[in-house]
Amino acid sequence: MEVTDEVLVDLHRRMVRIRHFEEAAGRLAEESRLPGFLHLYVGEEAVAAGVCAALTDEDQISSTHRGHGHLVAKGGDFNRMMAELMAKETGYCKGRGGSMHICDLDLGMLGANGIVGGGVPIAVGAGFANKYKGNGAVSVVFFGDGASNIGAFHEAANMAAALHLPVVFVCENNEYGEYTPRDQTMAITDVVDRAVGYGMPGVIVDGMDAVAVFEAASEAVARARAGDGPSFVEAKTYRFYNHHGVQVLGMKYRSDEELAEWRTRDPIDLLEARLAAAGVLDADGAAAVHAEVAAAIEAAIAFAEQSPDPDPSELFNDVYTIAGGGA
Amino acid sequence: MEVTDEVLVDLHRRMVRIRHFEEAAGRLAEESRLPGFLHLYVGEEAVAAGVCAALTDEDQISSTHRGHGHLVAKGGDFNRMMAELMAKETGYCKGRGGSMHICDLDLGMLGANGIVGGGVPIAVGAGFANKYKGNGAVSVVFFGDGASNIGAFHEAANMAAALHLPVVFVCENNEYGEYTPRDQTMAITDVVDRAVGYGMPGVIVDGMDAVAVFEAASEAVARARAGDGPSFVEAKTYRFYNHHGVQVLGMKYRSDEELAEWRTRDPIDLLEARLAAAGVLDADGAAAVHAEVAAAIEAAIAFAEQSPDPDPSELFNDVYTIAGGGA
Amino acid sequence: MAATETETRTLAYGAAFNEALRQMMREDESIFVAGEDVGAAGGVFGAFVGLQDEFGPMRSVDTPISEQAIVGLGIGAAVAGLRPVVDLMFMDFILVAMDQIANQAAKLKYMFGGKATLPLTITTSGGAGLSAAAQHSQSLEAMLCHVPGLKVVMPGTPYDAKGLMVACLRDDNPTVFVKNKRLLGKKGPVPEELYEVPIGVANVVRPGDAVTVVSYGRMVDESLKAADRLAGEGVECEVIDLRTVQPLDIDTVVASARRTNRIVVVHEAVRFGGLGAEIAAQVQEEAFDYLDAPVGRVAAPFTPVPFSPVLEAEYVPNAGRIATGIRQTLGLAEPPG
Amino acid sequence: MAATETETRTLAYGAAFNEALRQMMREDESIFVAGEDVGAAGGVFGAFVGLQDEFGPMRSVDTPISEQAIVGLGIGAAVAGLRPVVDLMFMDFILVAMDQIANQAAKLKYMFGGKATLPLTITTSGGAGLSAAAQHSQSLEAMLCHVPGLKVVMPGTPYDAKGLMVACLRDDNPTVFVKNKRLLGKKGPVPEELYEVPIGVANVVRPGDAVTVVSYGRMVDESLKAADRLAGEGVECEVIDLRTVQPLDIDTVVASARRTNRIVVVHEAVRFGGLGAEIAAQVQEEAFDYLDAPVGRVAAPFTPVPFSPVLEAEYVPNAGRIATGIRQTLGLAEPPG
Ligand SMILES: Cc1ncc(C[n+]2csc(CCOP(=O)(O)OP(=O)(O)O)c2C)c(N)n1
Ligand SMILES: Cc1ncc(C[n+]2csc(CCOP(=O)(O)OP(=O)(O)O)c2C)c(N)n1
Ligand SMILES: [Mg+2]
Ligand SMILES: [Mg+2]
Repeated sequence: MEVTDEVLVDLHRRMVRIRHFEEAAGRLAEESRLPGFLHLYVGEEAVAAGVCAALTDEDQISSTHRGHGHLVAKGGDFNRMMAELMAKETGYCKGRGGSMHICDLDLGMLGANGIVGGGVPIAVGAGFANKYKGNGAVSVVFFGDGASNIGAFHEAANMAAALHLPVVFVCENNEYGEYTPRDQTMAITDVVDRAVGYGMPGVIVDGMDAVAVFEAASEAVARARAGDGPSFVEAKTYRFYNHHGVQVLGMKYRSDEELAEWRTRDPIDLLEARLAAAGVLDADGAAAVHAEVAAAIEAAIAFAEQSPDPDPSELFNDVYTIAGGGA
Repeated sequence: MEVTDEVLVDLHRRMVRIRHFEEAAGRLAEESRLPGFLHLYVGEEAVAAGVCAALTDEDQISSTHRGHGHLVAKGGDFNRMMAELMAKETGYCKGRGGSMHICDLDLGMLGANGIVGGGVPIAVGAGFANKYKGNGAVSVVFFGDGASNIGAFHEAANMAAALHLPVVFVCENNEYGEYTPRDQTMAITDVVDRAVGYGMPGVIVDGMDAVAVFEAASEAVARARAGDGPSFVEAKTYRFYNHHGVQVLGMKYRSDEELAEWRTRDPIDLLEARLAAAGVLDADGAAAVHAEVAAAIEAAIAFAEQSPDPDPSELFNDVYTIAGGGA
Repeated sequence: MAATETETRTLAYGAAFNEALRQMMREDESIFVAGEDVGAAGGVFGAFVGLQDEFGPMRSVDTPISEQAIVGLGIGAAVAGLRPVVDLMFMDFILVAMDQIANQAAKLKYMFGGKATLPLTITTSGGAGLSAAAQHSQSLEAMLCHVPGLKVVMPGTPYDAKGLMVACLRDDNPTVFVKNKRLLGKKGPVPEELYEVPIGVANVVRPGDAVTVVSYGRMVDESLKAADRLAGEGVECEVIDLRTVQPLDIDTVVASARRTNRIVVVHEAVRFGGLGAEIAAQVQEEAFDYLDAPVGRVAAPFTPVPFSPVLEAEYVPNAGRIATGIRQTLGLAEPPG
Repeated sequence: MAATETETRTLAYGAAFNEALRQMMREDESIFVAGEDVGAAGGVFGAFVGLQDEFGPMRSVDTPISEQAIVGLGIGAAVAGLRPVVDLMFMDFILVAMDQIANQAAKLKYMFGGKATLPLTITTSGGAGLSAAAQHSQSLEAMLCHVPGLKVVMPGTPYDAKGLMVACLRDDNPTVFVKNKRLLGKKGPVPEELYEVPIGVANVVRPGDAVTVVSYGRMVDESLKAADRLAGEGVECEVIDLRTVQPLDIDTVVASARRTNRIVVVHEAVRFGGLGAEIAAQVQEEAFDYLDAPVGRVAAPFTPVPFSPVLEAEYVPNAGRIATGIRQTLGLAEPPG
């Protein structure tokens, strides 16, 4: 797709929405207002935004344990997302899934996943369904550098290639799996080197540059839509917060300098500079977007807090689909 | 290692021993004298022979469901092998494992495996132990083209590379997984293309040429011994019999022509021609080897037939190692 | 059913399974099958023969050797609106794909607040008796039955093989259909028309008053043989074929046990932690005051499945050992000889 | 033990586990640990802290995210003569590695005619109660206990965490050591010297005559709390901590049940097919004439583990529900209010 001014503005808005949602979630977690684990996407916004801007509502994505950003980028509703993180009845999963299982099937977001690599075969299955139906839709797999070491990823990537499915593999290479650096867990620097082993084309893109991600993703999606099979996009990125929670400085596994270095390339700052330079959106315009999104977040928090907890009887529902009573 | 006349003669003997063992096993199966499944190695002898000739008794190998050839090449005893295939008490596994679990830990043969890819992580574990002990030993993983599509292979290959272990990955690419041709199950022609994704050096070798396999294996083993990490050898080969059992002609999944074509490159014929040309071993000399091995096979069959079945009480032994009573 | 039997044609268990698939695939375009060698080769046990010829390679898919991705393919396709059938060649291989089966397929709907629907059927072949050794002979249903979200059927007759497969294909939940390898060639009456055997309903295959024998899969035939022997000794066994192991038709079992006051559970799986344990636990709870003897269990010993035919014969329950187990529960001595 | 308790220092459950590993690694050069984040980071639960500093990266190995290869690494290294400890971060992840655990590690020795010895310890963390949802909260021990060749321990106290870990490290078989996530910070008396709590021996943690309550892992504390409440109602419960779930110390359980004539089994795992079923089946067999009531079971309902704290509180058994279950088995009415 062409990088029009509308696209630039759209990319900016998607990133700002992710950033504010994640910052708010982090704050709430610090205040112990969110139960369970929390894996924040701050710093990696350009990847989800750039990829999802290249998709239609009919296209599907499968996500990871770090899934809020993907859902927001795909059009997720703040209220239902925040309510899910707070385990409320009004949440996307009625409070049963939480951060690690958040999803919106209507938007084609097939779910975050608590199992590293667990979502990869599922997205490939959705891709098979798209080919089967000939509906022209594409499915995208988001996965991390660490996830590229697990068997399910390998099997599913090869399956997509063998069956020539309309799937795009997007590796979010943030250089770490939890607290272990990439060079401890693989002997390669670029995860995309694995694409050749599946017979897929692959590219490396600057994961802090939303426009670059958008262009690479658009190309891969176009190829898949055209029936030319799966491809692989590796986005070099970095998470600004800890593996889970928000703590950042004084970590043993990565230096404050490394973090500071990456922070100078904040994907939102980079795009806002470009928008200003191109005269598409000036500082005030950007600030207006932030303000609007911030207000929506506050509203979502209020919505979530006012929402009721699930009724205890909900514990027993939806284990099975009851014939007649639909999904 | 250098290809001396002794090496050539050794390669020939190893292949002849495999061929006669497998032909005999096939005959016995046709006569319903062997219980269970039987996956024959006929046609692929050059791979096991060439690789194992490059190993010492301290080096380990892990095998597949098609494991007789690997055990014979590693020095397996005909009597105990034949007895195991006949499920006798004198067999390598006391009749508890059979063809799919045949092993000789004393020879470093860590076992055939009924699970495709199941043996790959195990050989990598043995490689880790070798590095841990600093004993200079190397472990070799035999696996098929089809096995390269399963998760356990991927995880173990990456693990070996990440931990820089003395392991050699030997892919026996016979172009089929059971009844499904390679091009249906992967979008690549050469499995070695996967090596780059692990950061391993890889080579393709003619799997019908025992000398070529020996040379490639020697190099990979030397690299591993020197502490330079794992590498990947893909041997292009072909099985002359069906996936299991011996039936060959009139198969739906592969043409008689294709089989005939490959049979013109029988690895034993090729090496015998070379031996004769080089004046190392003439027709009579080769015939003598065949005769000697054939006699040993007959003896092994007799040994196995005269051996007792396991005592029914054996059913309950060796589920656990009993403290005091050793393994 | 008894009435129709006489009129209906006989078909082998494997062929009945195949017919259910074919007839349903004709009715429903959203059904496809995928797995190793299921397409062109028709499956290593012939269970999928002819499907690719009739429905083409898109609906009869040969996959790589990738059990996790095979199940995942089914999950994703099901969530996207198809009705996939994915095959895992041997039941032992469910362990290779257990994350996709138990952490993904079984839980998605619940975790998603009810949103996802997974009309997914996983087919596989279990059971011992072919000298296939420890990794190709297991009966692992107890592991699957312990996972909320799954349904598991294990037919013992050609009639049920067809009817239960139809039921699985029509069910909107992840179901696991376990064929027994040694029953594939077994012949029996199978109506030509499409019919359904409801999931979760057991079948009293032999009425009796002295003792209840509960089984499923291939052990039903062995239990019936044992019942014949005991009839010769003047003991009438009531034999129940569970047909479905999750959900369990415990009402039928308990009702029978309350009448006979004695019950024995028979299965191929190892005794410890097998389905017999759950049935015993529920029966002693529901029929405590009716039982004249402890719930008996006849099952495989706590060892891997051995290769040797001699050892395997000792391992797998058979009519003889079942009869012995029944006599023990009845407090009867073994007959002379 | 009771005697030493007073003198000995107190230590947290997780630290006791860590101390067992550290002391054994000092004694035995062939022991190493491998897993995700176990090295430099010391494990996500801190259970492996300090080991890399003391023993170096070769004996405290950070691995890729590859559960199958992690377990396989342990199997191969064990067969080659080392004594590996491999960690699977959450018990839910055993399903990702189930083939290597159940088809390989558990069966190699048997399939090889006794040749292989596998002194392998698989460590993991199970249990619910942290709002970690359906894929990070499971108790899957029943699946492991159904596999011949494995031993499984689930300590409920710091003392047993250290003593059982020592026993696992000294055992020549594949053992699975299941920490309970919610017990990691629990403090208790732990002798500084190296000691072993034998695998397969249960512990009567509270004597009583009215009813036997059998449990393990975190549910032991909840059972003791329930016992306190019932003591207030004049009912003395005998509480048994199994400590090891495979092999099961059924003799201790049966002996107690024969004395109290009533028994309730408590666990976090779902009820259907859980360990309570096997215990109930064995007890009703061994103590049939002694039981005044059916063997009771208090366990999780047949649903995945929910994320919502409100729902999870309903899901996981606690002292209140255990007390209710015990009263039912005793035929007592619930106390007013
Ligand atoms: C099968 C499995 N193994 C381990 C974990 C624990 N875990 C959760 S996130 C994570 C790191 C994932 O790294 P990566 O794929 O690079 O994603 P990132 O967190 O960097 O975004 C690990 C090991 C898990 N959830 N599932
Ligand atoms: C996990 C698993 N899936 C499927 C099988 C069934 N199976 C046995 S051999 C085989 C084909 C293996 O192909 P390849 O790896 O190329 O080895 P080859 O038989 O060609 O030597 C299959 C699918 C198995 N044993 N294990
Ligand atoms: Mg990462
Ligand atoms: Mg092959």
